[in-house]
Formats: sequence, C-alpha cells, structure tokens
Amino acid sequence: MSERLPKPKSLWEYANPRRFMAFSGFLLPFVAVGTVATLAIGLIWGFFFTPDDYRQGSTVKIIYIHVPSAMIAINAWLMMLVASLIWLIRRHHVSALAAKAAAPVGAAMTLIALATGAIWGQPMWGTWWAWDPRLTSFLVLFLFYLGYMALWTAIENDDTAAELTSVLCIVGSVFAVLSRYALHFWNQGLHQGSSVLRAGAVTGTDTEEKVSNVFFYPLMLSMIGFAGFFVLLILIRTRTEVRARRIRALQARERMA
Amino acid sequence: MIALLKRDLALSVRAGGGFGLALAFFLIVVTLTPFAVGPNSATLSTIAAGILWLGALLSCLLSLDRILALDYEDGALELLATAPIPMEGVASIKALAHWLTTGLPLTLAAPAFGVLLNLPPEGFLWMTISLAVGTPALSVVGTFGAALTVGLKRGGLLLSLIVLPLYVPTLIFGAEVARRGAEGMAFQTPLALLAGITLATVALLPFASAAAIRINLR
Amino acid sequence: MIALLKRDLALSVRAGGGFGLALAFFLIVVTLTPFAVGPNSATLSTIAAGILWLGALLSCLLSLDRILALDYEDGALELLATAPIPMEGVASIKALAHWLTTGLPLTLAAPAFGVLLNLPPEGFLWMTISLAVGTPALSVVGTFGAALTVGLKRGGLLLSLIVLPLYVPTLIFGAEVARRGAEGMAFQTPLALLAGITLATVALLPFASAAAIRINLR
Amino acid sequence: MELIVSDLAVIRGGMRVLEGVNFRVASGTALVLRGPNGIGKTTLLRTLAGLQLADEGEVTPGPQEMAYASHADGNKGTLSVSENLEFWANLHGVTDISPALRDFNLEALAARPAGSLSAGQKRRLGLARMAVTGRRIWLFDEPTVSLDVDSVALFADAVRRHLGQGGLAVVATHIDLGLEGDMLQLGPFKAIPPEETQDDFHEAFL
Amino acid sequence: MELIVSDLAVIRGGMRVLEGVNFRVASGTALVLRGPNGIGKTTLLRTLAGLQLADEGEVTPGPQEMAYASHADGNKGTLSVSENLEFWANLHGVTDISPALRDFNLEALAARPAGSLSAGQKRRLGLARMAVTGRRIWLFDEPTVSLDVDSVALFADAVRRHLGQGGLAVVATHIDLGLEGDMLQLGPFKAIPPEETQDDFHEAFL
Ligand code: HEM
Ligand SMILES: Nc1ncnc2c1ncn2[C@@H]1O[C@H](COP(=O)(O)OP(=O)(O)OP(=O)(O)O)[C@@H](O)[C@H]1O
Ligand SMILES: Nc1ncnc2c1ncn2[C@@H]1O[C@H](COP(=O)(O)OP(=O)(O)OP(=O)(O)O)[C@@H](O)[C@H]1O
Ligand SMILES: [Mg+2]
Ligand SMILES: [Mg+2]
Repeated sequence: MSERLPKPKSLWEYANPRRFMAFSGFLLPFVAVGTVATLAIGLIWGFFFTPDDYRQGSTVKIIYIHVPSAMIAINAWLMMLVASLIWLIRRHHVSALAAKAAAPVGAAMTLIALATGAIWGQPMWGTWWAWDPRLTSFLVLFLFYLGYMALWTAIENDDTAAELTSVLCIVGSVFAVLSRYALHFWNQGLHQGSSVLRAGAVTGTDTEEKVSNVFFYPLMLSMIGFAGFFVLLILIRTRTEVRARRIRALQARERMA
Repeated sequence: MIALLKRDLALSVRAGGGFGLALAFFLIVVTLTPFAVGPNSATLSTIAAGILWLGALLSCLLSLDRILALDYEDGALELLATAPIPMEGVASIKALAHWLTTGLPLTLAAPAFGVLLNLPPEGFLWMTISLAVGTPALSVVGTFGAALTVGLKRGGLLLSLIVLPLYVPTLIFGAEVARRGAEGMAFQTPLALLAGITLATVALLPFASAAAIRINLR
Repeated sequence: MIALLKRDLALSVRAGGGFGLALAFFLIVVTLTPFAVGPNSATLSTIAAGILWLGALLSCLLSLDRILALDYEDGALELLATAPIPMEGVASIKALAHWLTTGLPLTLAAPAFGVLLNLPPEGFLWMTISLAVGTPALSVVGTFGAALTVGLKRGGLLLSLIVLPLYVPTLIFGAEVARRGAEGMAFQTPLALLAGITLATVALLPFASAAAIRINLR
Repeated sequence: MELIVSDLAVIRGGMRVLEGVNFRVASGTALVLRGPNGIGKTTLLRTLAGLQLADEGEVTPGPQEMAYASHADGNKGTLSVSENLEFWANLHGVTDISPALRDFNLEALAARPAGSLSAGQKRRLGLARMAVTGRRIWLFDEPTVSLDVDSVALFADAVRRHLGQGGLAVVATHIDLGLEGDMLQLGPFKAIPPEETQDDFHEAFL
Repeated sequence: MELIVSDLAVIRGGMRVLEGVNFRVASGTALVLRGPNGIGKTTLLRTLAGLQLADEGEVTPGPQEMAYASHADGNKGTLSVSENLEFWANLHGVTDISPALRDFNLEALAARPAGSLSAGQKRRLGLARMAVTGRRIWLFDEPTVSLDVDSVALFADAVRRHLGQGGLAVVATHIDLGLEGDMLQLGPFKAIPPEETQDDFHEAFL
C-alpha cells in the first residue's frame, strides 16, 4: 500500500483503512521523535533541576508522572466516546478499532495515576488510599475501562463487538459523569482541586496549594510528552488492529473459496 | 405486550418461585454479613443501611442473566423480534417483569431484614422508600446489561462486570437516603437525585437495550 | 481427566477471560462497599476482613452456575456420563477448574484489595492464608450445589440459595482467621478448623456431587 | 400478493454466502429451497424474515408479512402446550388456537408441559405456532426434522390449507415433503469470493 | 459379541412407555428402530446407553460398550472442530482423529469454531464423535436430521465400515437411510396402562 493515493477530498477519507495506514505510517516517526524529546526534557528537568518543595519534600516530583497520566486517563475515555459516536454515525471501521486500541492504554494510565497517587499519598496523607472522591472516581473510571475491554474480548464477531461496545461506551460515559457527581456528594475529599491550569498557579500569585512556576513548566512539558506518547500508542495499536482485522477477513475468504 | 408480561411472570413463578428466590438470597446475604464482620451490634447498626442496599443490589444482579438468556437460547427472542411489537416494548416489559419479581419483594421485605442488622427504628421508613425509588433503576440498567451480553456463553460474570459500575450512582444515593434517614439528617437532595436517575433510566435506557438486542440477533 | 481439565480451562479462557472476570467482580464488590456503608475509614478497617471474605465468596458464587449448566444444555454432560471416566472424577475436575479460575486469582489479589479497605497491615498475610485454605472448599461445595440444580432453568438464584448456607462455616472460620490475624490475636483454632473443613469437603463431597449429577441425568 | 426477491446477497459471519438470488412466489403457491449443507438456506430464510440485513438486493413485502419457523421452536418447557400457543396467538392478535391444535393433532397433548414432549411432538408444537401468527407468508427451515410419516402428512395438509387461503410458503428442506410447488436449487447462487485487489481493502473488512 | 435385550420395560416421566421389548443384534449387523412420534425410541436408546434405568428386563453387554449419539451433540461452539473431536478422543483413549474427520468430510472445516457451522455441518461433527469413542456398539437417535443426501451417504458408509469391523449399530429414524439390516417396529411394545385395582395402588406410584 505504498504507492501514491489521490488527494483526499474530505477529512473523512482518512478513515478509509488503506488511506489511514498510509497516513499513519507516514506520521509515526515524527510523533515518536517528538514524544521522546518532550518526555525526556520534561521528566529530566522535573526530576533533577527543580528544588524540593518546602512542604512535600522530594515527593512532589511524583507530580510529573501523576498529573499527566491522570489527565490522559480521562481524555482517553473521551476519545473512545468520540470514536464510538463516529462509528455509530458514519460507520468508519477505523474509528471503532481506534476506540478498541485506546481502552487498554487508558486503563493503564488510570492504573499509573492510581499507583503514583497511592505512593504520593503515603507521605502526604499518611495512607495509601483514602475514599476521596477524586481518587474514587478514578477507581470507578477504571471499572468502566474493565467492563468495556471485557465486552470487546467476549464477542467473536468483530462488527457486533464494535456496535455493542460503542453503545456501552456512550451509556457508560453518562453514568461515569453521574458517578463523579454522586461521589462528590458522597464524601468531601482531601485531594486538592485542579490548580495546574488556574491562572493564579501559572503567575504564582495565588497562595494556597499553588503549583508554582518552577514546577509548572516541566509539568507542562511532561503533560505534552504524555499526550504525544498516548497518540503514538494509539496509532501503533490501531495499525495493529487494522492488520489483525484484515488477516481475519482474508482467512474468512480462504474458507469460503 | 400484556401477554409477554403475563408469560414472563408465569415462567418466573413456575421455575421455582420468582419472588421467593430473590428474597431468600437477600435474607442470606443479610444473615451472612454478621458472620463475616463479627457480631458487634454497634458496628452492625452503623453499616446496616449500607448492607441492606448492597444485598438488594446483589440479589438483583444474580437474576439478571435470566432476563433474556433463556429466551435467546430457545429462539423465543428471535420470534419476538419478528412479532408485531417494538423491541423497545419487549425491553421495557422484561425490565418490568424483573422488577416485579425482585425489586418489589425486596422493597417490601427490607424492614423485616433491617431488624436482623439492628437498623435504628427511624431508618425503616426511609430504607423502604429509598429501595422503592431506587430498585426500578436497577432492573432497567440490568436489562441493558443483559441485552449487551445476551448470546455470550458464561454471560454471568461479564454481565455483572458491565452492570455494577452503572449501579454506582443509584447505590450511592440510595444508601445515602437510607443512612441519613436512619440518622435523622436531611435527605431531600439525595432522594430527589435518586428519583431523577430512576426516571431518566426508565425513560431512555430501553431504547439502548432494544438496539443492543437487535444487534445481537443479527 | 487431564483432557477434561484442559478443555474446561480453555473454554473459560476463550469465553472472555476466566481469571479476569472473577477478579474484576471481586474488585467491584470491594469498591461498592464503601459507597454503601460510607467512606469513614475507621468503620471500613474494622469490617475490611469480613467484606473481603464476603466479596470472595460472592464472586465464587456468580460463576458457579456455569460449572455444569453449559455442559448440561448442550448434552456434553450426558456424553461424559457414558464416557470411561468416573463421574466422581468429572465432579472433582470441574471443581478444580473452577478453583483455578476463581479461588486462586482471588487469593493472590486479596492483599491489593485489602489496601482499598485499609485493612491493617498485619492482616494481609493472614487474609491471604485464610483465603488460600478456604476457597477450595467454596469451589467444591459450589460444584455440589451446581450438581443439585443442573437442568433447572434459571438455576442461578436457586443455586446460590442452596449453596450459601453451606458456605456459612467456611465463611465464619475464614473471616475469623483473617480478623484475628489483623488484630494480632491467636488464630490457630479457626485456621485448623478451616483446613479441616476444606480437606473433608475435597475428599468427600465429589461423591455426593457425582450422585446428584447421575440422578439429574435420568 | 406476491413475494419478490430481486438479486439478493446474504452475508453470514461477515462473508457473503449467496448472491444474485432472484425468485418470485405467487400467492397460493409454495417454493421449496434445496441445496447441500452450508449453502445458505438458513441464512436466506433469516434474511427474508428480517432477522439479518441483506448485503444488497430487495425483498418485498417486508418482514411484517412473514412468519418464520427456525431450527429452534422458542417454546417454554414449563408452560403447557396450549399456554405456549396462546402466548404466540395473543402476541399476534389472534384469539382462537383450537384450529392450530387440531391441524397438528395436539389436542391430546394440550395440557402437557412442553418440556415433557418427545422430539417430534415438540416439533409439531413449533409448527403449530405458524398457524396462530395470522401472517400470509410462511418460512420453514427444515420443518419435518424428527417428524414421523403421519406428522409429515399433517404438515403438508396444513401448508396446503394455508396456500388454499391465498397464503404462500417458502420451505428449506433436504427430504421430499410431498408438497407440490416449484423447487429452487441454491447451488448456482453460491457466492464467489472476489479476488484480492488493492482498493477493496476497505471492503475486505465487511 | 452380540447385543441382547430381553423383555425390557422403559419408563419416562414416571410412566411406562415400552414394555416387553425383545431383540438381539449380532455383531456386524445393524438394527433400525421405527415408530411414530412419542412411541419411545429415544427413551429406549437412552436406556440402552445406561442414561436411565430400565423398569425391568435385561440389557447385555453393559453401557461401557455403547456409544450414544443423541439429539444434542455436546460440542462447544468456542472450540474448533478438531479441538472438539480431540477432546472426545482423549477421553476415550483414542489418539488419532484424522480418520473420523475424513469419514465425515470435515477436513475443510477442522479449524472452524464449531459455533459457526451450519446445522448439517454441526450434525456431521456430532456423528464424527462416534468414530473416536472406539466403542463396539453405536446407538443413533435420528442421526440424519438436517443432513443433505451426500452427507446421509457418508453416514451410511461410516456405519457400514464400522459393521465391517465387527461392530454393531442401533438406529432410530423416521426416514430411510439406505442401510441394510433388519428393522424393528416399536408400535407393538407400547405400554398399556394397567387398569386400577385395589392392591396395585402401590405400583400406581411408579
Ligand atoms: C490514588 C490516589 C490519587 C488519584 C487517583 C489521584 C488522581 C488525580 C487526578 C484525577 C488529578 C487530576 C489531574 C487533572 O486535573 O488533570 C490529580 C491531580 C493532582 N493530584 Fe492526585 N491523585 C491521587 C493522589 C494524590 C496524592 C496523594 C497527592 C498528594 C498530595 C496528589 C496530588 C495531586 C496534585 C498536586 C495534582 C495536580 C492538581 C491539579 O490538577 O492541578 N494526588 N490527581
Ligand atoms: N420428561 C418427560 N416427562 C414425561 N413424559 C415424557 C418426557 N419425555 C418424554 N415423555 C413422553 O415419553 C414418550 C416417549 O418419548 P420419546 O422421546 O422416547 O419418543 P420418541 O420415540 O423419541 O419420539 P420422537 O420420534 O418424536 O423422538 C412420549 O410420549 C413423550 O411424551
Ligand atoms: N455464525 C457464523 N459464522 C460464520 N460462518 C457461519 C456462521 N453460521 C453459518 N456460517 C456459514 O455460513 C454458511 C451458510 O450457513 P447456513 O446455516 O445458512 O447453511 P444451511 O444451508 O442452512 O445449511 P444446513 O442445510 O446444514 O442447515 C455455512 O457455510 C456456514 O458454515
Ligand atoms: Mg440450516
Ligand atoms: Mg426421539
């Protein structure tokens, strides 16, 4: 599939598996390089060239993994939701496969956020785990990922699986949001609210629980790095899924012939 | 539609007591809890409301896979799909039948079981109300899960894996109402939210369930 | 015999992750508990051991009806009955396969989940040990229940109804071991009793199960 | 009324099994589908009944006119024979099940739980269901499985009676049913998998 | 070896369905059971296979010599055709499944998950199971259900081959299988319900 293709008339044409393979294949190296670079810079800067926090000591550096992974964990689900909608509305197989590919990555990121959080919690709150709404809603998010992946693996027929998981993803999203509110209602937590993206935090003017600039720029970098990493993984996994799907189709042909 | 409801009820009664089973399971979970967590009655009465809700939820769960599985296996579901009633109707009826055979009896029996876990007396009324308002949602959501997993062998565990996260909001608000009721705190907000969830699911989810069933039948 | 074990494991893995599901369900039950009983971590850590045991027991329960039901529905059980292996062997193998896909993973995962319910650190070791010693009994007893109810439509609830009372002793001693272990008290006696129960059931119950299966097949 | 199938292509397990299927069945006549195992009879009937989507082609009238009797009967073992029939009748707004019971010689068994019937008796019950749907077009998939000669005759009579009332029937079978009506060999319609080319990559998914 | 059934009475659902059944089948020959629906063919075969107890009478040799193919095949949809056969083969200590695959023309389908087979293909798999049991006496209950003509021929050949090797077979069927071998009409053995007298009040329970 290496020879030239006519220029796409609409963005949707990238959802044609063949064009997707060509395009993603072309994109892959750039994303890879970019990701490695930003991640390396961000993490190294964060770990070695920032002062220890006066309150939290060196544990604060966990934030460079914790926050980005948490961010990705949330956005992976959003991406799955969008992909599912695209599949249901426009029936582009690639989007269904992309959703399938995103699930394990998102689940892993959720686990990382949970783990790093737990490790962080030990020194900060004196406990590995507390039923703080932020934490708990992540746990619940993890459960949603589990159910979604389980359904994918349980159904043999690929198209049926795509349809059903999409339906689950949409309904699930609604309930995930519901649960988040329910949890906040259920318990007030020790976990701090979003401060990274607050102007005060950036300008360093606001007082309590600010993430001051020293920590902020490397954090931003590593967030971008994680985002790139996510895209990279999705591209690779989707390409794999496309190929696997194609192999199955060809085998089916074989049988009929 | 009515015919379908009648048949489902008849079936669940013939097949060894629709009502009985859910109740009995509920009873057992409630009785096992003290064995597990120890007999200390102070502890018990603090967790009573929660355990009751958990028990109700689980005994709902156990009967879910039967909502559609049997009809699928013996081909009845296909025939229903070709029958002159909308699949949404089928889904709703199935959910209703399930609620009548599990949610309803559980609601009515809850106070009796509350005694076993020495739930504080003020709690009883609100326990019942919260269950009455909450359990329909459990049945409808459960039907959706059953629709997704119908036709998969060993659906049982997979089904619960998919359904339980969807139960979280209902469980939280329901237990909250019961707990606050027991402690005589204000419970209007969670009660309202609980009712909201139930109404929304009852109104909307059957469409999703119907879609899932149709997909599974192809 | 080995062939049967291989097949059963293959089936439970093919049908969407034998191991995964039980674990996931366990995780969910553990997660739901605080939603029901409230986030107060003091309360939680007192009931942690009990809840863990209850969760393990329930996730065992949910997979029970698949032990024999599928083989019965597609006629495989009849053929196994006419095959040159003793029905006792079949029953034992089925129980073993069930334990390998549920009891074992649960045991290994229990400590991780202990963290969630902030089980006191001393508890972890004994939690694991009590599960390792107790869960085989759950599988064997469960197989017996499955054998009794095989061939009944909507066996699910009925099965749990029959099995749960039989689980009581295991649950009591198991939870006792875990709780005492957590509180650093003496636990030799309950542990010994637990082991006794397991050994006895593993040794004797398969005969009862085999008899029940034969009767159900007539 | 007439059943018209115009170059229909049916898919199963993501692959085309039949393509270019064309036939018409006039009211009052029956069509017998023939073909070796695995050619696609069941798939074709399911497509006609609207249980799965056609890959391409037209079927008129729509599923709402069709009653389909598959390998599985969809009757409940715990309900009695008459209860099962009454359920289907109600569902289709038919009031009286006694003709159906009579046609398939089930009166004697009416009170028996369906689970306690022998294979052939079960089958008769399954076929009787068609008579209470009130639909014009009957689709049968191997209807005479495990029926004895008398029951086969019963079935043939029932179908003839239905045809006599202007209904029509499509029957997939491997054995002779003593049913007059023209026969369709499905062999020629077997789908030939298209050979691989670059740009049916997209289609290769379906 | 010889299969000897001496005045056998079989019960189903608490009622006698057949009584005084007598027949012998010499090795190398086949017996075809015939009779209307519900006469008791399945019940009789299940009794021979040792799946239910005889009310009275003798069957020699015991079940350990018999392989029984019932309405249900007992194959797993998620396992492939060959995996299913291998399982049964191992169970009966047979090592090689290739002859069975060949006899029932399943080589092409060997890698297919059994769930994705058509009715007839499933049936062929079910019948192939008999060939890997290594048992002398084959009991078939309506073996040719939903088989096309070629497959029926395949089946007949397989049985003949088995007979040729000194095996023997009992086949319950409604249609002609092109199998030589004597035929037994079960009609005459239909159990007559004993009329009520005072002192068989006790037996009335059985
Ligand atoms: C298992 C436990 C934990 C989980 C699941 C968790 C989860 C999260 C999530 C979801 C975010 C939001 C990221 C975003 O808003 O984009 C976050 C941010 C953060 N977490 Fe945690 N967290 C955990 C424990 C902790 C602990 C123990 C600390 C230490 C005090 C901590 C400190 C932070 C900080 C400083 C942020 C950045 C706040 C912000 O969003 O600006 N977290 N965490
Ligand atoms: N579970 C049961 N309970 C009560 N009666 C039963 C049960 N199963 C079968 N019967 C009755 O026993 C009789 C014999 O049944 P059986 O299945 O042996 O007949 P068959 O000869 O196999 O008929 P077919 O040719 O239709 O398979 C029938 O009259 C049937 O109604
Ligand atoms: N779920 C499935 N997945 C993949 N392929 C399938 C599936 N079901 C059937 N097939 C294949 O589709 C083809 C048509 O099957 P179908 O059941 O329509 O055949 P049939 O004509 O009914 O055969 P029979 O006479 O044995 O019933 C067969 O080759 C079968 O192997
Ligand atoms: Mg067919
Ligand atoms: Mg029979």
